[in-house]
Formats: sequence, C-alpha cells, structure tokens
Amino acid sequence: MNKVRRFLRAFFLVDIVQGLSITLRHYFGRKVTVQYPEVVKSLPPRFKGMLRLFRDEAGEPLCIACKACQRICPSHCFDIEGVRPEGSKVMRPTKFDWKLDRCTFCGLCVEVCPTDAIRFSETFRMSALGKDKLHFHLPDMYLRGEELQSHLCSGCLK
Amino acid sequence: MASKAFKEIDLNMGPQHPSTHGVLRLKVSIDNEVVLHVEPVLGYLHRGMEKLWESQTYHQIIPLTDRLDYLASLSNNLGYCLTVEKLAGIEVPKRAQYIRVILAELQRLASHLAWIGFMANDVGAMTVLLYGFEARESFLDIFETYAGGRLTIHGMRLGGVPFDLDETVIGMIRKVLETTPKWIADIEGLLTDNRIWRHRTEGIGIIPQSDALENGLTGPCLRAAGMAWDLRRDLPYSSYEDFDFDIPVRTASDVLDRYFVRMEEMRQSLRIVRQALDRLPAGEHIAKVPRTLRIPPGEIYHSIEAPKGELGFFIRSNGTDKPERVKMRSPSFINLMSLEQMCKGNLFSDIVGVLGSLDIVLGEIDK
Amino acid sequence: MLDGQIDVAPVAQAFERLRDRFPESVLDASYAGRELAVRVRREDIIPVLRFLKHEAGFNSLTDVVGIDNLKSLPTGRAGDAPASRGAAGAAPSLPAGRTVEATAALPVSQKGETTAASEPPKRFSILYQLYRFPEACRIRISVDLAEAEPVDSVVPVYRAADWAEREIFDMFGIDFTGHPDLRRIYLPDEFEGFPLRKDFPLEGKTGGV
Amino acid sequence: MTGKAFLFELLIPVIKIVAVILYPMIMVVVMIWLERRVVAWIQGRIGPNRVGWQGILQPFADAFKLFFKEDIIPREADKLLFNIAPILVMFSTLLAFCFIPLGESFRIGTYTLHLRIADSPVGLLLVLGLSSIGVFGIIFGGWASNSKYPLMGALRSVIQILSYEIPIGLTVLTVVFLSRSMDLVRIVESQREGGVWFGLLMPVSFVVFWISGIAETNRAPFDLPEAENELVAGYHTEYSGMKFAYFYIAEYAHMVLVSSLVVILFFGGWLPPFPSIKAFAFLHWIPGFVWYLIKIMFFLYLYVWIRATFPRYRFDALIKLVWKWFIPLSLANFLVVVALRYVL
Repeated sequence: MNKVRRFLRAFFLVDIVQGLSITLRHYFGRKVTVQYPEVVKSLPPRFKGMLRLFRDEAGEPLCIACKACQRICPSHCFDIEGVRPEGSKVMRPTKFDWKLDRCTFCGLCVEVCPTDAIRFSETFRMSALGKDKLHFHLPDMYLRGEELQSHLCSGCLK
Repeated sequence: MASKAFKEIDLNMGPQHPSTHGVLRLKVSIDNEVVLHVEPVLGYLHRGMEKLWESQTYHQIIPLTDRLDYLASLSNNLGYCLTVEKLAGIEVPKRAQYIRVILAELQRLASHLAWIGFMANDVGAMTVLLYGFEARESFLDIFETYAGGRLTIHGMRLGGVPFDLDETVIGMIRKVLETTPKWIADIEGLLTDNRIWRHRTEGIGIIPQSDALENGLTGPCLRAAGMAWDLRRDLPYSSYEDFDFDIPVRTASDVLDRYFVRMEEMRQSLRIVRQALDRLPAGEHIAKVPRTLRIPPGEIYHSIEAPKGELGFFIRSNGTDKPERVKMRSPSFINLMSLEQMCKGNLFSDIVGVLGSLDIVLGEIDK
Repeated sequence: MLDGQIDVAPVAQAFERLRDRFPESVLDASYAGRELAVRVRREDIIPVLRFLKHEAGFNSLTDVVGIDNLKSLPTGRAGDAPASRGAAGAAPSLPAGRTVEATAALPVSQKGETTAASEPPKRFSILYQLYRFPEACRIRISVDLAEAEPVDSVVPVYRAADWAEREIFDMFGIDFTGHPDLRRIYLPDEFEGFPLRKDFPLEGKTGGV
Repeated sequence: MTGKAFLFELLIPVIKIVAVILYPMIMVVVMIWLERRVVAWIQGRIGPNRVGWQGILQPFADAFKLFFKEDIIPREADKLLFNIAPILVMFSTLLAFCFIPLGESFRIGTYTLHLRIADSPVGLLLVLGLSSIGVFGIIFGGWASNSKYPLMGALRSVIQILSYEIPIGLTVLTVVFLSRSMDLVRIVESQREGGVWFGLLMPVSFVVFWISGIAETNRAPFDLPEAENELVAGYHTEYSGMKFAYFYIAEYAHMVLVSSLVVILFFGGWLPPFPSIKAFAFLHWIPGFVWYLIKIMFFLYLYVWIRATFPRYRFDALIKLVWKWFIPLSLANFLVVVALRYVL
C-alpha cells in the first residue's frame, strides 16, 4: 500500500508541486533587500564602526595617554605618546596613531579604556585610495561621522 | 579488461572552483564520471594561527579564534575560553554560562542554516541558499545587537561574556525562535520530499560506522553514522546538563542522513535556547579575571561540540601571560580526511554533494 | 608515578591495566581535569596505543599534538624546570556539578618516580589524545623525543592520526616512521624550516616562500 | 502591376527577415530580465532595478559589458572550431525561428501576409532538426577549448540532448498524428477545428514534451552541461566576451523556441482559450498575436520558476529518467493515442 502511495505521489509530481507552491508563496512574499546607498540599515548601539576619541562635555579630551589600548591590541594598531601639560593632573596624548588597515575591530581597546575615551563610532564606510590614508593621526581621531569619513587620513594629505 | 580502454582524467577542482567552500583544492582522478581518487590539497588559507597564538596573551587570542571557523565564531570563542578557564581555574558565573549556551546554540543555528544553503546550492537548488541566508540574517542581527559584530563577533571573554543580555536582545531572540521553524519548514518542503534531492543524497557518500569512528569523524557526520556522540551530553560544559534536548541519530550515514541530522539539530537548538531564556538565572555576566592573566605551568585539553564537530583546544601554559603552545583540534580538518573514502566509486557530481555534507570551513582547516 | 586521584572508573581501570601490562614503558602519569596524562617510552607507543584501543576500549583518537620544549630545556630559559611538563602546577577545580563521583579511586602511588627523573628532558613531545566512546572519558598519552629522533607512526592503530601526523611533520619536522604518506600538508613542499619550532622566528624567514 | 506588387514582393520579405531576427532578440532580452527579476523575487530579493525602468535595460548593460571585454582564446585551443562554435549555436537557433509562425496569416488588401519567413509543409521537422544542430556547436566549443571541464560539459550535453530527442520525437508524433500535418500553421488550425487544445487532449504528451524541452535547452534542473557547482561553467568555461554572449543568447533563444513550440503544438498557438465555446467568443477580440505572446511568456516564466525551485539532476539519474521513464511513457502514450484515434 505504501509503495502504491509512493508511486502515485511520484507519478503525479506531488513533490514537484509542493516545491513550486513554496517558491510561489515567496514570490509574493516580503523582499528583504536593502537598497543600500538610499536606505541604510539602522545600526545597533554596540555597532563596531571606526574607532574615534571622545571629549567630555567641557570639550576636554578624555584620553589620558595611559596606553592601555596599545598594550591590549592584538594587532598593534596604536602608537601613542603622551605628556603631562603644565599644571595638569593627567597626561594628554601628543601622538595617537591608529592604523585602520591593521584593526580587526575586536573591541578590546574600547573595553580596557579607563576613561571611555576611545569608542566605536557608527562610521562604517572605510575605503580610501591608498593604504597610507588608512592611518589616522591625532586631530582627526576626534572627528565624527561623515567628517571622519571624508577626512580619511586628512593628516597625510596636508 | 574494458576499463583499460578508458582514459583516466585528472581534474583539478579548486582552489578557485565555485563549490569547494573557499580555497580547498581537490586533485580528482575520474574515469568518465566515476571518481577513482580524491586528494585534498590544503594550506591556501594557512595563516600560522598556532604560531601567532604563542606570541599573544590569553585575552588577545580570543578575537583571533573568530577567524578559524568564521561561520561559527562564537563556538570557537567558547571552546577556547572554556579551555583557558579550566586551565586557570576560573569559575564562570551561572548567568554567563547560560548566556554562553544561548549564544553557542544561536551560532549553531546560524552555521547550520548557512550550511544547508551552501549544500543545497552545491546540488543546484539555489533558492535554498537564499532562504538559509535570510533565516541566518536574523541571527547575525542578534549578534550585531549583542556584541557589535556579525561574522567575527568576539562575543566571549575569559570568565564570561562581555555584555549582559538586555531586553532588546532577548526580544530579538524570542522573535527568531518564532520565525526560524517556518524557514526550516520551507527549506524542508523544498528538499526533503523532492525526488531530485533524494537522488542526489540518498546512498551517496556512505561511510560505515566503524570507519567513521576510525577516521575520527565527529559532529553531525558521525551522528548520521549511528553514533550518539554529542559532547554536550557526554561531557557537559557550560551548564549543558541543565537542559533537556535530544540527540538526533540516523544510521544510513549518507548525505541525506547528515541533512536530516542537521535539520533536527536546529530544532533541538531552538529548544535549548528557549529553555535557557526561560531559566536565565540572575547574577553577574562575567567573573573577575585579571587583565594580565598568568597561568601556572600545566596542560589541558578541552573540547566542545561545535556545529562542525568536536572542537578541541590543547593549551600548555608556562607561567607567563602567554601560552607555551595552543593546539586546536579543528573538526573540519579531521572530517575532511574521510572525503576520499566517501567519494570513491561515486560520480563526479557527488563530490560536491559529499563535500557539502561534511560542512567544512577552510578557515578552520588551514588554521 | 601518578599525580592526583582518578575519579572516573574506566580511566582508573585502564590506567591500572596499562601499568600492569607495560611496567617498563609507563614513565609517569598525572590526572587533572578529568584527564589522565601518561608519559610512555618512545619505543613503546604502538603497543601501548594498540592495547588502549583494543583492550581498554579507547576507540577514538581525537588529536595528535606536537610540542617543542625548547624553552624548558636546561639550555633554554632558566626557571622553567623540565619537571613542570606534567600538569603538576595547575589542577583546576571543576564546578561541583560537573565532577563525576569517584567510583574507583586510585591511590597516589609513589613508585616509578626514579624512572621519570632519570630521563633527560628532550626537545619534542608528541601527545595522543584518546577518547573512549560511549563512556566519555579521555586519556592522554605522550612521548618525548630528542631532535632528529623518529617516532613510530600510529596510523596503523588509529587512522585518524594520518593528517595530524602530517601536520606535525610539517610544523615540527618530526619523522614518523611507517606513515603511509608523510608529506607537508599546509606548507608548500619547497618550504624550508619548521614554523612551529620555537627557534623559527614569528615573522618568518626571509627567502622563504 | 507592378511597381506596387514588386514593392510588396521585395519589401515585405526584408521586413520579415528583420523581424525574425529582432523578435527572438527582444524575447531574449525580456527573458534575461524576467529571469533575474523572478528568481530574485522568489528568493526574497529585488533583483536588478537600477538600469532603466525596473532594470529592464540590465540585459543591454550586460551585453555592453561583454562586448567590451577581452576576447580570450586559450593558447592550445583549436582556433577555427573555437570561433565557429558560438556562431553555429546561435545561427542554428535563429534559423529555426524562420519556420515559427507568429500568428495567423491575414490579408492586407489583396496581399496575404504570412507571419513567418519560410512556408514549409514539414516546418515542425525542420525546427526540430535545426535546434539539434546546436549540439554541434556545443561539442565543438567543448572540444576546441582543450580544457577538461568544457570537454566534460560537452560530452554530457551531447548525451543529454541526443537522449531527450527521442521522447520529443515520439510526443511530437502524437500531435502530428492528430492534426495529420507537419505544418505548424496547420497544427494550430486543426486545434481550432477540433475545438480543443492538444495539450488538454494529451496531457502526457505535453508533460513529456515540456520536460524534455527543458532538458533539450540545458536548463535547470537539467543544466548538467553547465553545472557551475561541478563543471565551473561547462562547455563555455573558456569563452569570454562576445563569444560567451553568443552562447548565452543562444541558450535563451532556444528557450523561446521551445516555448513557442509548446504553445503551437499543445496550447493552440494564437488561439484564445476555449476556441469553440460560444460564451468565450469575446476572447477573440484580443488579437491572436497577443494570446500567443501571453502563452509564451507563461512558459518562459515556468522555466524560471522551475529553475528557482529544484536541485540539479545527477547525470545517471538524468539518463535513467529518459530511458526508463520518458521513452516507454511516450511510446505507450503514442500507442494509446493511435488506438483511440482509430477507435473513435
């Protein structure tokens, strides 16, 4: 009996029709393509975009040049030097180089930063013409969003 | 004999062939369409991970493990973290263990969904690829919301997980628990009964149970050979003993059975995630682990049930903050060894199907 | 001869029988993290593994690990005594829920230490990670070998060692006698040097491939 | 006479020839666009929608790209055959379109306009014959490339096409038997006279013909000769630029050809549905050509739909299917049709 049923199912192409009906249903279903340049997916808060340095409300840099990020970085992206300005309690970076082309966006630097100075931005378009433009230097590390992007290593261009 | 009249053709599949899953190269010799010999040639993606690990601290290695099996990076994280924790005697909080289970099972689902897509695409059903990927997309969205990454997630740390599960993520996971069974049903509707799929998978790539064990085959491939080998149950880690789940086992050990095992595993994974979410204990999500973790000399081997099979890490410490030696037992690497035995005597077209059914990832094979 | 207490019955039995059967071969052993690590003589690896597979039921070889002990050799960095090779220092405590109740606990025996101590430390170690299914217990067999010393290939016993041994040959240059197809597996055949040896520079050698 | 008549005699064939070349080309363009969009929609994607309205110009963009690509001939290739192959494939398919009527003949004044170039009482035979010549192009291309994958693709292709010719021939015979003609116009006419489409009369013939037609055009799920997951691209692996485009266009034109044949043989060509039922007479208001196109588009759509749904056959299963199932089935079908024809 089972054999007969199997034969009938095969002969009347039941499996074929079943497959076709599934694809037909999806034909009228929802389309998920995001039309990228016009529509950009909203990014989650923990999104790992380009790294940037932040300032506090008063506009003072948060970075104290403790080099914790430089030490933890598995791929040695950072090159940091700092001095203590006259009359200041904390160190300030005089050099803060970040090599985007080495970065693997693991986020260890963000986690170890004691002052939350280095954080991920939401900038994810990171292409540049030339490898040297992927090296960021100090003033640009404070840029944000579109500016950061359009200044992909403006320091080198100057 | 007549076979003398046929000329044996040597074919070179890969490393740029559409269905060798990356940069695998297969030296195939065929007689007409019948496969006589298959020899995998590896190393096109070899990055010297194990050498590199010897120069990194225990914390720094975690993001590098992401790059092994890049379709299941959280599983790699978990395997590595558990090994180090076992070696260093770090106690992981219960909540962190549960979150790890949730992440690992979601990762297993994502990996299997990608697998069914690739596998079906290798056999010619290209729509399943897109369905699998669309279903997988929602898992990647969860990972992105949770840890900011989609593929190389870096979603675990020594001693726990980097973030607590918040309401947004839990909501997303609950939603995925609803939608995924529908995708699985659609994929099964397209494949399970389909006569062509049956033709292409039934009785193909058979490896007898004894040989499977002998060759060190693990994971779904071994379960399809009739052995209920699942480290989540046999040697429970990260609180897997708290959950109730079945281990799908089939006996024919062909491509079709590997498909059935993985499809059922996805349902079981959903079950585990649901249980873990319901019983998520309160508490810390990460234990205090010193930033420079120095582990006294010792050696340990620990393995987990990764989506591809048994993923093991052997670590020898030497008292510094860097390991003396980390050896990874990559399931794909050992599983691939059985390819020749599975393919011999089958047709040329079956190589891609069998290769697909092994679910290999070259990042893991070549390390 | 044994550090720690074996709390898994099959492992304890297997170890006892192994020690009785090969009193000469077993050099030392330690037990930690539900794993028994046994160091055996290099020449006896095949009979030991054959015994473990066919008589003690360890039916699966999980992995073969190669290790370069260069840094812990006396000529290497000071402070790292060769005695640290076993899992002596770190015996991590398992979470309470995971420990299997001791059914046949073995007492810590002290004999045989002289054998271990008299052996000079050697350059390489090869570790064979065995697994017993379905009882789910592990045992690790290790052999030590000096530079340029070959070791018998275990492929005739466990076929799963095939590629793993090729990998060790590729990375450490250890010769496995009797291996059916001992070639480099990852690196190109014309590659010079063995990258996982401790004296191979991390950045690679100039003039390599 | 005779200026005017002469004009007709000269001008109309020229227009027809241009039309017969343009018609398949337009259909190919539409088909390429349709395929991409429909497959994309089935897969939850949108598909090409940037070039022109809804991406309708995408095929032209592709053709443009291919036109400007470097034309590579492998060093060890047999250059003559390598160059002939794509032309042969393309030519044989386009030539077959000469015998495909596009609609009813109609009269302009005293002139009867036949909507086809060549009027032949054995048009069906010619079309089938010409469409099989393409296999020479495929084997030339596969062999001349001097490469293993194309050779395997070509071998598969030849075996496949030759095998599937048999059920096609046998099912076509049933149609010829019912209409007592091999003239394609005559076959459509006889469907009108009979008042019912042959496809409804002989569903088995239709199904076997259609599936064999898919196999004949090397389309999924029978696309083994160019199975990308196994053979990279099959017989045209080594081709690039315009020569590759020839293979590509020929394949799509072949699909249009087979769809046209199915419509003519089994679905009443340009006849509206239910040609004999009075209640549906209003359907006759829509011109025959439109009906014809709608039907062809339906089958082209079916091609795409099937491609998007099923896995690919394996070679032995494919051959088994035709020799164990289709040939006996179509033979039995033929006998049943013959018997019924004489009994009734």
